[in-house]
Amino acid sequence: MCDRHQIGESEHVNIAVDPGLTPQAPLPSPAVISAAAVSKSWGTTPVFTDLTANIPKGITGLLGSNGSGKTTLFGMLLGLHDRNGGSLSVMGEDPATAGPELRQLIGYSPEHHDLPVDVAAQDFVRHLAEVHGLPKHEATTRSSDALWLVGLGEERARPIGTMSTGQRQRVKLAQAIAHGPSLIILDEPTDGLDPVQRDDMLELIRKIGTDYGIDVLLSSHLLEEVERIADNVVIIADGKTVAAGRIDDLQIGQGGAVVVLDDQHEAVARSIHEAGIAVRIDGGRLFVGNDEPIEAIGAVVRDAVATHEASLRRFGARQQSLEDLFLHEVHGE
Amino acid sequence: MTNVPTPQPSPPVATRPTVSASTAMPAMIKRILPAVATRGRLLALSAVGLAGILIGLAVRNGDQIDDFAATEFISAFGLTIFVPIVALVIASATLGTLREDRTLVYFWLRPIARWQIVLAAFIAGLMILVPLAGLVMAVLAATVGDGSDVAGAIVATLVGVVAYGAMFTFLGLITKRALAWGLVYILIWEGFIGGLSRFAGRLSIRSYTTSALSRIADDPSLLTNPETTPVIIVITAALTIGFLAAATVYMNAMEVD
Amino acid sequence: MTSEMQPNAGSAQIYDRGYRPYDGDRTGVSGAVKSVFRASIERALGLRRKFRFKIVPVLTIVIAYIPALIFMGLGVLFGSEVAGDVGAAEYADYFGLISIAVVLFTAFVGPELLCPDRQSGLFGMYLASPLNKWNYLAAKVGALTLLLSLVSLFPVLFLLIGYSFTGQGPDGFGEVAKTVGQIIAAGLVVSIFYTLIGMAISTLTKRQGFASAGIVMVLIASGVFAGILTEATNAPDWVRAFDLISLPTDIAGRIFDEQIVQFENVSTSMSVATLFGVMALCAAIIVGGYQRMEVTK
Amino acid sequence: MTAQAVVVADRISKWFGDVVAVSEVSFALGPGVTALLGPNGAGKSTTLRMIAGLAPTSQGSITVLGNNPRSDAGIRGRIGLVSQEEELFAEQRALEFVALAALLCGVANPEAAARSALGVVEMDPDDQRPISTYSKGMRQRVKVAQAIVHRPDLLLLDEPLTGLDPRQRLAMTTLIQQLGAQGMCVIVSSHVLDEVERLGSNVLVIAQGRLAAQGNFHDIRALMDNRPHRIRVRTDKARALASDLLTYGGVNGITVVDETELLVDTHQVTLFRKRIAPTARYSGAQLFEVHPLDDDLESVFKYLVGR
Repeated sequence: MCDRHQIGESEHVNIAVDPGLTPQAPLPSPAVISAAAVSKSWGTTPVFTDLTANIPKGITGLLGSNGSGKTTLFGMLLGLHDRNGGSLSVMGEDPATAGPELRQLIGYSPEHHDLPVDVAAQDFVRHLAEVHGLPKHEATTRSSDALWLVGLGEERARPIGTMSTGQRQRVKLAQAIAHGPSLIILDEPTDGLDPVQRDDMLELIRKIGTDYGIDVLLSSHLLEEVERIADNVVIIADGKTVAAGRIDDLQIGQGGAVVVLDDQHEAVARSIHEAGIAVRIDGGRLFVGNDEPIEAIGAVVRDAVATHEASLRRFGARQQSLEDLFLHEVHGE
Repeated sequence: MTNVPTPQPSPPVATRPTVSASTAMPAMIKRILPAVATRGRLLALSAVGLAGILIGLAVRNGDQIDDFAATEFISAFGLTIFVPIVALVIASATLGTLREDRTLVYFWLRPIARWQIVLAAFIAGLMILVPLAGLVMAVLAATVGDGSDVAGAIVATLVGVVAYGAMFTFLGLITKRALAWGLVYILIWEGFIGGLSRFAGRLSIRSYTTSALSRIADDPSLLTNPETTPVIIVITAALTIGFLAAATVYMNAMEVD
Repeated sequence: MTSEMQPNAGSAQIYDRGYRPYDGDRTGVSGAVKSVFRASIERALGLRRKFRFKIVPVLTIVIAYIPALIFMGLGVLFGSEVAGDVGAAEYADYFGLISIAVVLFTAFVGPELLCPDRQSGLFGMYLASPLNKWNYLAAKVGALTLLLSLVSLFPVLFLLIGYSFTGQGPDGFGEVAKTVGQIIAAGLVVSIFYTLIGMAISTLTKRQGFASAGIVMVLIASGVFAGILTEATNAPDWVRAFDLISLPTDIAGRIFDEQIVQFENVSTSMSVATLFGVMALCAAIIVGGYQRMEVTK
Repeated sequence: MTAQAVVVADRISKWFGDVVAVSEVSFALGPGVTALLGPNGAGKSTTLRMIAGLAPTSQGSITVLGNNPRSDAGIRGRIGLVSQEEELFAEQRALEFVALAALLCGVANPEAAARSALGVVEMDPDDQRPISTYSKGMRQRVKVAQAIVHRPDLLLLDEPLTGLDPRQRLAMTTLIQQLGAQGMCVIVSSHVLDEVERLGSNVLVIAQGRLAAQGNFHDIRALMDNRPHRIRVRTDKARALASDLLTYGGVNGITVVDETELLVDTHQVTLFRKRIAPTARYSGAQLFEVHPLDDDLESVFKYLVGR
C-alpha cells in the first residue's frame, strides 16, 4: 500500500527566480530530461532501441532489471557516451555536444562505494566542487555546508577509509550536491544500508528534491523506496521505455478491496456475498469486489464484519504497488 | 511456521572427513592450475628465462668460456635468480589467489582433510614449475656447458623447485604480500646472509641447489664443501614436509572470509 | 523553509542555514584542470596528509640540493679558480649527479599521481565532471613535469645562482643568459622524459606498489641490458643509448656544448633520436591505455 | 511439535582485539526459514560466519547437528553457504563449479546432482559461458545451486537479495521458502525487510552485538507494550467516529488528521480490531481504510534497534 506522506507544496521563495516555480500555481514546468526514440548499442549488442521519456522537475525513479542499461543511460545523460540515434536533451542542452557545461550543473553519485581511502571527506568534497567549476573559496564553504547537511558535520575531517558504508553513501551524496547542481543523478543511493540508515538517506533525498529545488533522478531496486519518495517514475525494459509518468497516475487501482481478518473468514465472506458483492478467500485475506467504488464495498464490509464481531486487522482498496506494476510491465507476470 | 524448537542435541554425525583424497585432490588440482598459470605470469617468466638464455649465448660466443665458467653462470643466473623467482611467482599464487579472490571457502568448507588442499596446491605448483623451470635451465645449461652441466642444472632445479615450491606455497597462504616477502628472502636472506658463513649458508635453500649442481656437474669450485647427495635429499624432503605441515596447521586455525 | 526577515521584528533574527544554490559563474574546464593540477601537486608533496607521506618527497628534494651547497662551499673555501679542479661540478654533470634522486622521485610520484585515482574510483567521478580523459592527463603531465623539475631543473638553477655569488659563475650578461637557457632546456628534457616514463608504467596497473617497482626495474634493467649487449656482444654502439638512466643526462651534456657526454661514440642525432623514440613509445602507452579505459567505473 | 534443533548456540561471543563484535548470544534453530536481522556492524555476518565454522568463537560454543562445525570435518558436508563475496571461479562454467562442490561433498554422481541443483535455481546447466560473464542475479543463483547440491541440513545465505532486481528477488524468495518448507534449516541475513516478511515470520534480531529479540515478529510486536499500535483509519465522519472510538473502541489516543483521516494509538490492539467495525456502524461512519502503520517487520525492527 502506498502510504507516502504528501508534503504540501511548501511556500518556496527561490532567490534565483526559477521560471518554473512561482508561489501561486506552479506552471507546467519544462521537462528536465526529454528523450525521443533514443537508440544506443555497444558494438553489435543493442542496449536501447526506442527510449522515449519526459522527466519533469522533482524526484524521478528510474526502474529496470539488472542489465537493462541504467548505467549506460546515466552515461548518456552526462554526455560520456554518444547515442546512435534519436534526440536527447538535458536541461535544454544536448549532452553529446554540451557535455562539459552540462556536467558542471549535474551531481553524480556512482553505484560503487570505493572512494579515496586516505583523503579527508572535506578535501574530497571540496576538490570535486572545484572540479565542477566553483572558485576555491566558494568550494571550501559549500563543501563544508554539504557535509553538515548530510549529517557528517563532525566526521568531515576524517579520512574516508575509516568510514562505514552508510557514511560513505552520505559522502557521495554530499559531493553530488556541494557544487550547487540543478540536477543530481544517484545510482542505487541506498545500496548496502540497513533499514534505519535507509530511512535517513531517503529523508535526505526527499528534502533535496523538494526544499533545495534540485531535481533528482535515482535508480533503485527497492521499489517500496521509490514509491515512498519519488513523484514520477520511468520503467525501462528490453531497450524501451515501458512506462513513464507520475506514480499516482500509473498506479491505477486494481479495483476492489482487501480485507485481512484474524477470524470468522467464511462467515464474513458469506455476508458480503449475500450483499451482492463478489468475494474470494486466499490465505487469511478476503479479496472483495472488482471495480465497485470503495464507498460501496466499505459499507458492506463494515456491516459484515460488525455483525460477526470479527477481528479486523486491515482493510483498504487494492492498490497496485509499484512492484506489481514493474513485474507486470517488465515481465508480463 | 514452526516456532522456536526446544534445544535437543541430535544424534552425532560422522566427525571424520567423509571424502577420500583420491576423489578430492585431482578435482582441486584441476581447479587451481588455470588460476595460477595465467597468461601474464607464464609470459613474464618465460621472458626472464629467455633473457637468461640470451645472456648465456652472449657469454658463450664471447669466446673466453671454459668448463668452470659454465657452472658459474648456471649457478649465478639459474640458481640465484631464475629458479627462486619462478618458484616464488607460481607457488605463492596457488593458495594466494584462492585466498585473495575469496574462493578458498569453496575448498575449505568441505568434508575433506585440510592437508589435501595444501598438497593439491603444492602439486599444482610443481606441475607448472617442473616443465617451465626445468626446460629453461636445461636449455641454459646446454648453451654454456656440456652434458654433465645439463644434468646438474636439471637436478638442482628439481631440488630448488620442490623446496622453494613448498616454502612459497606456505608463504602465499599466510600473507597477502607473498611476492614482497619472498623477494626479501631471496635477495637479502639468501643473497647476503647465506654468504656470510658456511653455517649461515646451510640455512638457505640455495646452498643445497648449488651443492646438487656442483656434485653432478663435478665442479668443486662452486662451493667450498658442497653437501653430499643424501644430505641434499634429506634436507629437501624435510623442508618440503615441514612447510606443507605448517600450511595445514595454519589453514585449520585461520578465519576464512 | 526560508523565513523572510521581518524588518521591524526588533533586533532578533533567525537565519535560514539551509541549502544555498550557487548562481555565480563557474570556472569551466580550465578551472577543473587547474584544480586537478593543484590537487596532484599537493598529494605528491604529502600536503594535507599525514606526516609519513611527506618524508619521501622532502627527502628526495633535499638530496637534489645538497651537492649544490657543497660545491658552493668549495668555491668559498678554495676560491672560484681552484674550486673547479677540487671537484665543484659543472652544470652538465650536476644532472648526472642527481639522476638517482630523479629516478627515485619518478618511481614514487609517478604512480602516486595516476594509480590511486583509478584504484579509488575518483577517476570515474572526474569523468562525470567537465573534465575528459585528455585534459585530465594534461593536468597530470603538467603536475609531474613541475614536480620532477623540482629535483632536476631548479637545483641546477640554484647552483648557477650560488656560483654567481661565489664567483664561479659565468660573467657577462650574454654568458649568464646562455647558461640559464641551457639549464632550462636540459632541465625540461630530464623532467619531461621521466614524466612520460613514470606515467606510462603507471598506466599499466592500478596498484601503486607494482608501478613504482616497475619503474625502478625498467630503468635499471635498461642500463644492464644496454651495457651487456654492447660489451659482451658486438652490438652497434648506439644500443648504449638505451640506458634510460644516463640517456637524459647525456642529452643534457650535449646541450652544454658537449662538455661531458655519457655515450662517447654515440652521435648526437642518434642519442636525440633514441630519446624521442622512447618518449613517443611512452606517450603511445599512456594514450592507448586511457583510450581503452572503462568510462563508467 | 518441538522440531529437532539443527543449530544450537550457547552464549557465543566474538571479539577482535578489544572490539566486541558479538557477546553472549544464545539460540537454537530448527527446520524452516529464520531471518537474521540487525543494523550494519551489529555482528550479523560474524554470527553467520561462526555458525558456518568459518570463524572460531572467542567464547561459548556452537553445534550443528551436535557437532562443532569448526573442527568436525564430517559436519561440513551438511552445511551449505552462500557468501556475499562476488568472486567465483571466474573461468569455470556453472556446471563445473556446482559439480566440483558436489564432488568435494562426497555426492555419489556429482554431475547429475549439479544438473538437478541448477535446474532448481532455473539455470541452464549446458550454458557454456564462463561465470565471469554472468549478471549479478545469475551469479547469485549459481552460488545457491552450489550450496544446495549436496542436500545440506543447514543452509546459510548472507545478503542473498542485494543487487537483485524485483523479479530476481521474487524468484529467490520463492526458492528459499520452498527449501525451508522441505525441512531444511535456512538462515537468511538481509536488510530487505519487506522481502524477508515473505520468507516467514521467524526472526533473530541482533543489535550492538547482543541478541535483541527472537521468534515470530508478530508476537514480538505484541510484546512491545511500551509502543502503542498506530492505525490509520479513513472514513467520511472522522470527528464522530473519533469520539465513539474513545468511549468504546479500547483506544488510548486519536489524532484527527483531517475530515477523512484518523490516526489511532491503542495498547489493546486485539480489542480495537474487534470494536472498529461495530463502532463505525454505530456512529454511521463509512470505513474506507483501516491500515496498521507499525505492524510490519520494518517497524518492529526499528523499534528494536533504532528510534
